[in-house]
Amino acid sequence: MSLGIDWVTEWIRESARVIADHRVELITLDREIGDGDHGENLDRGFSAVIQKLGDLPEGALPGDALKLVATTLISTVGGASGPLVGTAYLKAAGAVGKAEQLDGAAVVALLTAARDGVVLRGKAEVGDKTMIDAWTPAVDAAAAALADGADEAGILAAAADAAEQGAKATEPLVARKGRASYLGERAIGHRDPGSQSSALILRAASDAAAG
Amino acid sequence: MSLGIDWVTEWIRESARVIADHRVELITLDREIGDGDHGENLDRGFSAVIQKLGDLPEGALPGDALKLVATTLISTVGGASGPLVGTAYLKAAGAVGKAEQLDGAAVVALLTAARDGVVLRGKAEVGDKTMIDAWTPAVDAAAAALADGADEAGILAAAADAAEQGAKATEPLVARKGRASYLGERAIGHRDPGSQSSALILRAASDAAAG
Amino acid sequence: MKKLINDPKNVVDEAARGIEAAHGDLVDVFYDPIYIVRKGAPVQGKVALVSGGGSGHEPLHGGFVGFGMLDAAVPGPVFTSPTPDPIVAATKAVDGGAGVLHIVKNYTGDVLNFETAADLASADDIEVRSVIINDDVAVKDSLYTAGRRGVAGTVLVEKIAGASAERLDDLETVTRIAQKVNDQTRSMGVALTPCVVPHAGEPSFTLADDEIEIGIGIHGEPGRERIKLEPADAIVDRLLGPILEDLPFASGDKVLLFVNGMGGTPQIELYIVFRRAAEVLKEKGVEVTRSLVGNFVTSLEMQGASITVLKLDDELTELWDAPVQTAALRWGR
Amino acid sequence: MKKLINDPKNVVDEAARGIEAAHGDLVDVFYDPIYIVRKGAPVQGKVALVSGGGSGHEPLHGGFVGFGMLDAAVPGPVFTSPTPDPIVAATKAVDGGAGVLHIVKNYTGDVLNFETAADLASADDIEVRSVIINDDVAVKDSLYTAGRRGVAGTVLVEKIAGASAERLDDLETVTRIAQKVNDQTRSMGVALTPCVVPHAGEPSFTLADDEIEIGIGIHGEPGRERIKLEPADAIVDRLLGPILEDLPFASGDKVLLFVNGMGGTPQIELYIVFRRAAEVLKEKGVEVTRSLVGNFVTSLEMQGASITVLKLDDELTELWDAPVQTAALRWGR
Ligand SMILES: Nc1ncnc2c1ncn2[C@@H]1O[C@H](COP(=O)(O)OP(=O)(O)O)[C@@H](O)[C@H]1O
Ligand SMILES: Nc1ncnc2c1ncn2[C@@H]1O[C@H](COP(=O)(O)OP(=O)(O)O)[C@@H](O)[C@H]1O
Ligand SMILES: [Mg+2]
Ligand SMILES: [Mg+2]
Ligand SMILES: [Mg+2]
Ligand SMILES: [Mg+2]
Repeated sequence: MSLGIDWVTEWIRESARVIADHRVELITLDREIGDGDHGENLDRGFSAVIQKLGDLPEGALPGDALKLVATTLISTVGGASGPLVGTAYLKAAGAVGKAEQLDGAAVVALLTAARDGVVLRGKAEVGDKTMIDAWTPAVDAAAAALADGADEAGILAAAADAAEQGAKATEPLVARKGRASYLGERAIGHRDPGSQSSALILRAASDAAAG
Repeated sequence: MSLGIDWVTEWIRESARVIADHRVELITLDREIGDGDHGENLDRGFSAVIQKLGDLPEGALPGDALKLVATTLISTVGGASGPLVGTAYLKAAGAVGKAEQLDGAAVVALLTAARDGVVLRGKAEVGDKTMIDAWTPAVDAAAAALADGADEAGILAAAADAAEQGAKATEPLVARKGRASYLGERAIGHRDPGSQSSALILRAASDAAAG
Repeated sequence: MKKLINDPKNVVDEAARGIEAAHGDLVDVFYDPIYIVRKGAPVQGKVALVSGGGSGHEPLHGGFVGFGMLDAAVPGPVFTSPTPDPIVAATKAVDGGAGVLHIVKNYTGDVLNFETAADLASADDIEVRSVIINDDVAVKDSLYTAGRRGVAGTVLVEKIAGASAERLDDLETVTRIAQKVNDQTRSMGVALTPCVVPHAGEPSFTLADDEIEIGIGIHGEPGRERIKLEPADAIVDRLLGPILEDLPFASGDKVLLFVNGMGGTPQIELYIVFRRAAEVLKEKGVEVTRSLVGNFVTSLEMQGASITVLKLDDELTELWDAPVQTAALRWGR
Repeated sequence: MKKLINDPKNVVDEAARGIEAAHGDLVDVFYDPIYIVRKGAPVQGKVALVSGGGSGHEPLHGGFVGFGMLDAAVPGPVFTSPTPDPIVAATKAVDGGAGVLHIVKNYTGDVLNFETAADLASADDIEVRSVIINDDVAVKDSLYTAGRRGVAGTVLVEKIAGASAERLDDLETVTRIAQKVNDQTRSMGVALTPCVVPHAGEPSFTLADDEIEIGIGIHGEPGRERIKLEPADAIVDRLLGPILEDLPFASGDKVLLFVNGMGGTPQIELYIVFRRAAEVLKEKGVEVTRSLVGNFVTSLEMQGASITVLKLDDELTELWDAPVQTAALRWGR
């Protein structure tokens, strides 16, 4: 029961929905330790993605959809998160290549490539209080679930759970990348908005596989 | 028991004291229907007058002291009230001339000249919601008291009472002169700051004569 | 009250010292009494322009002293007309023998103090004329009030009359031109928030979180009406309506459109206002041939803006375009 | 939130239309994507300067497009870096064959988006160099952060590098000069009040009635410390201390002193700040030979100011003095 284009497009639609629903929450998180635009940025981007989704030709592959998300986010989000999240989808598209169906190993490869894309552009490490703090635990949990014999839905659920925990775990941290790094100690006690949005997007991936 | 230079200097000192004491109240009145500087303006002026009062030579006449107040207010108060109140003292000085002692008629002449000075510069009539609404009733009451045979202290007390009532009576008015005129109906319910300060100054004159 | 000041009593003096430190190439600053004169003044044979009024409207007037504009500016205390003394001193300092024009905003205090100063300067054989600026159409029924107020249009008068003086027009001509600019200029403003006079320490008026004041004066004097917040375009329409009706401006007119910030308004908003104002003028067939956008006649930190429209002709356009070199307005040199 | 806007989503577009209406003599404005280019661009054989970043800092950058300064400005959404698309479009629109310099403020978003844009433009055979502006000394321990931020010093880089390009210096020279200005510039700011991003609708941070934020960033990012309100002179000393130590500036140095308003500060306060800063520099034997005061790099309606000091030499002074003709900075023509 591998995942195909329907899963990818549902993932995208579900991402757009949850980002819109959590727009204000993400803005608030970013206002506390950043500049208050993260929810607006991603909502603008995913709204544009939804607009473009209709352009996908009949028989489009998962990689085509992921690339569409990438280029649309890069050209509409701006800020730090635009290039970072955009690159994540771009590298994810590269990882799935021309595959029509993604098995568990392909899903893990997709997530790993996405995370690596963010690191390539942003050079953040775990503990820097960035979206990487959601992505890296998610990738690790996905790989572990694959090793434990979980199916695609199980892998994505493990990733989403770990991402949520990772986002929560940014709260006590001092930031070393992005705008929040200017706050020093004062960032302590606030959740990183990018880690939170990443957790939402990964939960959307899981929900799309389960639903 | 006519009034001499001691009364004039005590009037000046008492005026400076009450203006300082009511500085915030006058600012507040002016903030409501003007630009919030009336108390500051007069306080600056009367503080300067007090500074200069020591320069008065031994044997100075009432007219000399009034002229000193006039020129000092004109050159330190600014705004609308500076030239208006300054001119009041200038004309008052002219009215008392070289007199050493002022009897009841001279006091009434002094107040009348002062009021006429304000009208000369500001062209306000009673009911325009300006300091004239304190001055004109005060002058009228002073003249009536003189006619009734009151002494100088009685004349000044009548003037002060009438000025206070006049100031209060500005509350229901629409202003036709000064900054408050821009408010139209919205000036209704607020006391004119200049009428209030005039009442304070006239009460100071009375207190100085009584004390 | 949060302000970048030391003692409220020293605000004007310390700002003058800042102006001297920053613009010592353009102006000389005198203290006690305080006034600011153009470097090298008096210019012999040139009509001198003197303006002034309460402080808190910066860059008006000190920022407009220099080549092609004012010869002297006399700042009073915040929102309070200066007394005659510094006006007389400034008038004498810049008189170059061709007479002095006083540019006075129409407020009782300014008018009375400049009047006295003009009398005193005349007594010293300086020929002084005055032009009273009253461009604010927000004041209705001006027969029953102190009359229309002088607001942002003052800058346009100072620039254009300054250019006239700079080309050595005589006092009569400079006065005529200043009067003409005033007569062809109409303004109206809006406040979103009040301002705080330093010595008062509290807002000059209060507005609810969803209220704005249409027709505000530059000292926070209330205006025509207090209404609920509206979109910028609707507000612009409310300001522009009375302006256009008043002159009236007509299809085919060429105008200078000036959107002025009250001090606390983000510049991005001034451009949104300019956009709508230009759009409306275009619809009415009025052609915007010159423009000015920015904080020129402010009310401390007040948020809001005013719109000013000046009907241009060749004479005024040429003088507007002439070189000017001041701290706040500069081109052509 | 009270603002002179229509729909928060249209703020940048509508302001761009206002800029076009007001400054059509200086710039051309393109929409979808939005960017602003110098009238008559590209100038063949001239290095082109492109800058940009989030909106809300006006007049930065659109107000600095014109002769002797920027060839193009790319405004992103409020406080959000533009995406690569408009940067690429602007870069192509102004390339006159001598290469393009990107002037980028050091924020993760700006750096990443300009980086991508530069890659894409290079792929189209346009030679692109970048200078990253990071003049803000408020950020300590920049090894453990995203690095120092680009703040008000950006204007000085744009002006001076713009003059270098205008005299037809080659890309390498223009880049060197831009880098040199950045390297010799230090800034630090203070906020008295927060700003409100239109789409957020609420203040970017909160400060108690008696609190100020020392070391504020231009997007309302917190700074070094939050302290009780102090007199202006004490605040100036807090800002100037880290600036002077950092380069370090030394007795005998000639500098440009720039006091920048954050958007909501009365200009009279900026001069009070300038006065004290000039005083302190004088005490230290540092000579202020050039100055700039005003709202140039703002944070919407934030109240506060920043101080910038640039160490001058003959090369930089000559380029600073060279003619410039933009909406917000103009002299010499
Ligand atoms: N160098 C980086 N690497 C990874 N993530 C980063 C980096 N810098 C910032 N981020 C993420 O970007 C988020 C902020 O995104 P956003 O608010 O949209 O952009 P901006 O900071 O430009 O306003 C942060 O919460 C953080 O998770
Ligand atoms: N034309 C006038 N005639 C008489 N009094 C006037 C006139 N105009 C203004 N005033 C008085 O001046 C007072 C305001 O003085 P003040 O606040 O010191 O000056 P300003 O209005 O210039 O700020 C008013 O309350 C009013 O009583
Ligand atoms: Mg952000
Ligand atoms: Mg007043
Ligand atoms: Mg006043
Ligand atoms: Mg941002």
